[in-house]
Amino acid sequence: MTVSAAPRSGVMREPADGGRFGEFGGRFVPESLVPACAELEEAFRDAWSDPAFRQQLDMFRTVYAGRPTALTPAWNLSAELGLTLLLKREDLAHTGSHKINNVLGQALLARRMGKTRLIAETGAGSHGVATATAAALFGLQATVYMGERDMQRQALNVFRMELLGAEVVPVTSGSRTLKDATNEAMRQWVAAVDDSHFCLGSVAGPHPYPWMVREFQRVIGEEARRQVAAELSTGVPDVVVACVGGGSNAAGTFAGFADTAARLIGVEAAGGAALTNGTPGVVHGSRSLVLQDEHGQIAEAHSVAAGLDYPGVGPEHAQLNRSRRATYVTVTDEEVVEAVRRLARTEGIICALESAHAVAWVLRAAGTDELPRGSTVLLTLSGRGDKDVMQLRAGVTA
Amino acid sequence: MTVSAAPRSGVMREPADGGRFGEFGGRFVPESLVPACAELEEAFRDAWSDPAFRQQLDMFRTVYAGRPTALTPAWNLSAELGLTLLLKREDLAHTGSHKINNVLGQALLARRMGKTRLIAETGAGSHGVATATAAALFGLQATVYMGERDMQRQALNVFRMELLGAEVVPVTSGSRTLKDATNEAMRQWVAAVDDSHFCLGSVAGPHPYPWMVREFQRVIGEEARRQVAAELSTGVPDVVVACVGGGSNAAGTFAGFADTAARLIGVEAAGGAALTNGTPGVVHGSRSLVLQDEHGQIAEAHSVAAGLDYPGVGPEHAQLNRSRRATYVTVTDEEVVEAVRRLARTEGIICALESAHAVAWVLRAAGTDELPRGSTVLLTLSGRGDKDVMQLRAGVTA
Amino acid sequence: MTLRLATDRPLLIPYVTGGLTPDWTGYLLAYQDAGADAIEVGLPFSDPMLDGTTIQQASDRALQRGATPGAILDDLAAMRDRLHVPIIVMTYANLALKLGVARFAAVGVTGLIVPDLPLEESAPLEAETEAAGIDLILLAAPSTPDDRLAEICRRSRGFVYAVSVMGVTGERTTLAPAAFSLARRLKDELQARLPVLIGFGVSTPEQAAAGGRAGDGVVVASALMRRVLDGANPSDVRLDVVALRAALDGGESAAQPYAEISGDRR
Amino acid sequence: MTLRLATDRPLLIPYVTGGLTPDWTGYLLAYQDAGADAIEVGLPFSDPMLDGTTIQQASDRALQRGATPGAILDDLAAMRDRLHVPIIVMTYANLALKLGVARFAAVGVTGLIVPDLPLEESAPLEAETEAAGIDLILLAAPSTPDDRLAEICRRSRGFVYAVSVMGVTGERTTLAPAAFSLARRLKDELQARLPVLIGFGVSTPEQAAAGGRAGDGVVVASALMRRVLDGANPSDVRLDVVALRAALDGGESAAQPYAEISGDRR
Ligand SMILES: Cc1ncc(COP(=O)(O)O)c(C=O)c1O
Ligand SMILES: Cc1ncc(COP(=O)(O)O)c(C=O)c1O
Repeated sequence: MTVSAAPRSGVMREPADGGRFGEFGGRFVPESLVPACAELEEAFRDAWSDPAFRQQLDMFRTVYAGRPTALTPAWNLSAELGLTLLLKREDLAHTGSHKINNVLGQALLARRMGKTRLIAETGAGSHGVATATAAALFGLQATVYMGERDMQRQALNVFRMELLGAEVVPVTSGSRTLKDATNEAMRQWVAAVDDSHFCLGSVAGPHPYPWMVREFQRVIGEEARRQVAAELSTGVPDVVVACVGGGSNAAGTFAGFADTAARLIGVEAAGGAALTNGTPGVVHGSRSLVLQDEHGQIAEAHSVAAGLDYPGVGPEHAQLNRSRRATYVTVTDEEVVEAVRRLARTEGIICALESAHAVAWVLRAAGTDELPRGSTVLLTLSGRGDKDVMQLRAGVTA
Repeated sequence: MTVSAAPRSGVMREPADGGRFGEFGGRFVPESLVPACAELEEAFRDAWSDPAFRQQLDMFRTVYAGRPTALTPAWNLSAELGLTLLLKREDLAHTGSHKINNVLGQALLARRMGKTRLIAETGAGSHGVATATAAALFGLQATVYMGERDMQRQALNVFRMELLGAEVVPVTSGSRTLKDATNEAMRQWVAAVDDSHFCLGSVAGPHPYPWMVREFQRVIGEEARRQVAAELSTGVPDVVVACVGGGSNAAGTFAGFADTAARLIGVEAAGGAALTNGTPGVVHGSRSLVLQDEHGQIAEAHSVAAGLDYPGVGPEHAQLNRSRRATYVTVTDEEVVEAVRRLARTEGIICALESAHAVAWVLRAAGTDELPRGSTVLLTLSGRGDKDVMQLRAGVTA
Repeated sequence: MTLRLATDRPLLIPYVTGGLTPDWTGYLLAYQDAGADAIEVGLPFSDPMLDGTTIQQASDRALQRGATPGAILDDLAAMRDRLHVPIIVMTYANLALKLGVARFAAVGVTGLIVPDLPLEESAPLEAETEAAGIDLILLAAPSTPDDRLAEICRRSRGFVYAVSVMGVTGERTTLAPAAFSLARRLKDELQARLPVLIGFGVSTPEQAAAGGRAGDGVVVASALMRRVLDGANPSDVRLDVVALRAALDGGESAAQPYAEISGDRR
Repeated sequence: MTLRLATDRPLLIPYVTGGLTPDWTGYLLAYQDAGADAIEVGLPFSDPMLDGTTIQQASDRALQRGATPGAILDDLAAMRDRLHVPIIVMTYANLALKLGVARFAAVGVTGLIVPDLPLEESAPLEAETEAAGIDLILLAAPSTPDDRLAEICRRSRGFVYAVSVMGVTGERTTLAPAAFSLARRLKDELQARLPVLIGFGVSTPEQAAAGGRAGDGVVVASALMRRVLDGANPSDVRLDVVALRAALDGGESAAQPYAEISGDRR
């Protein structure tokens, strides 16, 4: 991996002052947290322009997390669908999803800032496991907040976090899912800003998180860009597609192709589609599109994929949607479960329910105007399905 | 990866005629299977000396399975133990263990031979999942035989295989574990040799399996050799260690270092230690060391790790043991569970129970004459622990 | 009609979650009657990021009862004639921005607190509230650096809300030392032109008295809401506010600013 | 004293799993009495790779009863005076190699079948058995190519065991066509100097008769063991062997070599 100094402006480069992406973004946090956010922004800015930091991060990505991840042509599915479908294999990254990219960056940064503890929220548990992992590696403590309902759905990930030495704290307020875990993590951060870094798991939250997390995830898109170029005569795919929960794997992927002619498609869960069904609002520290009722109360999301069960979305996606640089679509739980099966049977890859959203869209769109025959598609497979197997099995035998 | 033509003789090169490793090995199969074994030997010999086949295999290893896998220094554990411990990360390979290396090779070979179905035995399920995966990828049918007891212990892997389109057949004879599944797979192979390839999961079985599977796993050792050379000033580690069930990950690893001064250590489960407690015998098609009673009845093995729950071992290991080129030791279930925890907490890596056997030996031996302070150690982490998390959790909370 | 506060005694601003009980406006009258200088009314939000368990529970209960921001404001409008003390609405940015300032002004609200709207984000609302004659009260925290603190003093209206602790709302066994140093920085070093009210965790009369001495008064929320959640009716809670009032006014020994209360009720 | 077999009629070799029942040697007498030309005695092995469900079950049951190879051979030694037909031991390589040829010879065994010892592995045992006066009977399979088949004919002793099917032991509804072509290859093309016995799946008198016409006789195992597992005692099973004998000897119409039996009993 080469150390590239990102240009300061342009699509998917540095946000405008205050962390603004058009009218979205910002830093809507209690005054108590403003200094911590400012300190973090400063530290990130400093680290990100420090070649030594980048080299160190690259080293951990390579020798520890297994990057670069493979780019796998979906040979059989491509033939069946009349496409060229290329899979960016984040499922092969250590801990089983793209979440490790972000977490290694933040943990290194936290260490650089002298913090001794990571606080994190988690939905599916992928980000929690990744955080617990990085904490173990760097000798930091980790406290992970997880909705009680998600803890039941993803019991094995809870155990994995504990095995890694993290403390997992059940969150019993609100809908007892990711949004409530995020509230609780932020509350706890307020009380522990001195020694703790809030290791947020997606491109949401107050500035600098949406920008910083996207930059840490940019490696997906940059690697894919190079790998796709070697694979396709056109150099760039017609379509780049990724699932969107908070939007970090999509943002990291899109970042590698923002300056190309590739169409960027984000796929949301039908039951958690902030970009499709949301309205502007402020939650978890930034202004974005949010699922909310007419009074402004945040709605509960509902998805078979715990990692997409989130009523908000990263502010940069709201802006990419507004500016029409990216298009956002939804798929249903049924399509998603079917997509897991189809990919398993055709390519021998059991992907995460989250990632299967992107696959489901390709399955539906292939051969239509949305995705004509002969298209070339880069799809980010954000994670592996091991964590979901128990859930799928229960659903399938039920 | 470069295409290297292996020299025809030398330690861990081609076995003597008839697949003999000293007095071990051979082809103890019913006459019905002799032609199939001979055909397979021929086909393997032909493919393995065909650069096109090797290139194709390398391609799938790289773009599909995620090779080369990382070499990760165990920074924290090394410091705690006063060693340099380097981990060869087969846990990062697609499907979560080294088993995919072998299976990609055999599936490609089966396709080349015009077979349309893979038959496999599995213990932990890792090999079964890998086989189901390769079958899906190459459009082959897969039938996996699995002991009924193992199906209970590894229920999630059963579901994974089914999701991948494989048929999993419970084996209810004998101890209802791996050895019985192997018997059953061979029985079924007899009845289906024409269109089916028996995709054996370790370096056991009749000639050419022990040789062929070791060659397909050699990639572990060869990659590690190059990676270690870049990491250590001495070029070669003092000790190379891997767990031994049938012995394929150890054989593949050792093969990369057989011609060096490195000490080779294989770690068996105390309850399934054919090399330590076995006597010469014939089982599953070859002569090797076997756990058996005084009458020659094969004993049941007992290990917390389903993948090491096997009373036999690959014949080449029996010979490496006999010639003292490699040393074999045992660790207990308790040491193994503790090793999983220790590695998780220090390095953020949850490894398979099987792989933890190698870790457990390092933990015990470090600082003793067996493994003095300052030693450099290459340890093959054969797989990830996701499959074991349910079992560990049950054990830990019980 | 912006916030007008007494200047001759330590200020007491008790809090109530709007819509928490069917007769919730009864608490407003009780507070007024007990000597509140102003009343803070919370509009319950689904995701109260800066609130501890007590206010979270109060918000959840109100929402479960079907409370909506609009209905709460309507209730306030209906009370307008009977309330002489200023009403300050506290709610999170998402609700505040959605409702709009005109809506607050229309029901006679004279102050607004939005805890997740720091300086960087508050300018538009500052302008709107100013135009509508509402005071947008800004919060200062123990972690706020000096330059920022000065800016907060400059831009806040009505009073400066000094958050006593790095943490969320909720009762605490002692008033945090940070409260005293923050109040000192605001009053002594910055010579704040506005009253400095200490809030978050003021739980007992002793703590209120200490807060009143360190700053210009206190906001009391969780301690009262805990009582209401436990079943206290307006006249019960009135007595609590009377005790707070008395302590603030020096009617009671306040020798022990770090007084213990039994159990940590966070 | 190697295997001596009749040459004037189709041969019948019934099988029994040693130690299967407490009175298992009673089956030997019943077989002899019913006209067996030799008897195959299986030494049960924990991992019977080439056996179908019936023989697996028989082996498991014998092992569970505590049968050991040594005790079975002792039982045979005790029967020596009462048995006039040759006894052939069939077992897997691990047991055969462990026991050693001398042990078989000592109890009067005259033939040995080791199904997982193909030509590549059998030379040492061929030499040892030859020296001990025991016939090592080699197996041929439908998949065996011509050159190998010739080698098997050359090196086998006593008879050539023609495995009728690509599969494991076990009853089948018909005698596989492969049995006939294998027998033809052995007898017509290779002009085998030894008797060719067809085994694996010979389940009914009709199948036995067909096997006897195609080759020089049959080995019948699973069909008899199924009966024993179902509770048949020696005199019951004696009648089955009588029927097989009669069919082989042509005392019964054998017009239907592919006769159906009810249900697939594999
Ligand atoms: C595998 C996987 N993919 C995707 C997501 C969604 O996150 P994001 O939208 O930030 O990529 C998650 C969240 O847990 C996940 O586990
Ligand atoms: C992760 C893992 N390691 C090791 C083994 C043991 O196999 P071998 O000794 O052939 O490497 C298994 C078998 O299932 C396994 O799953």
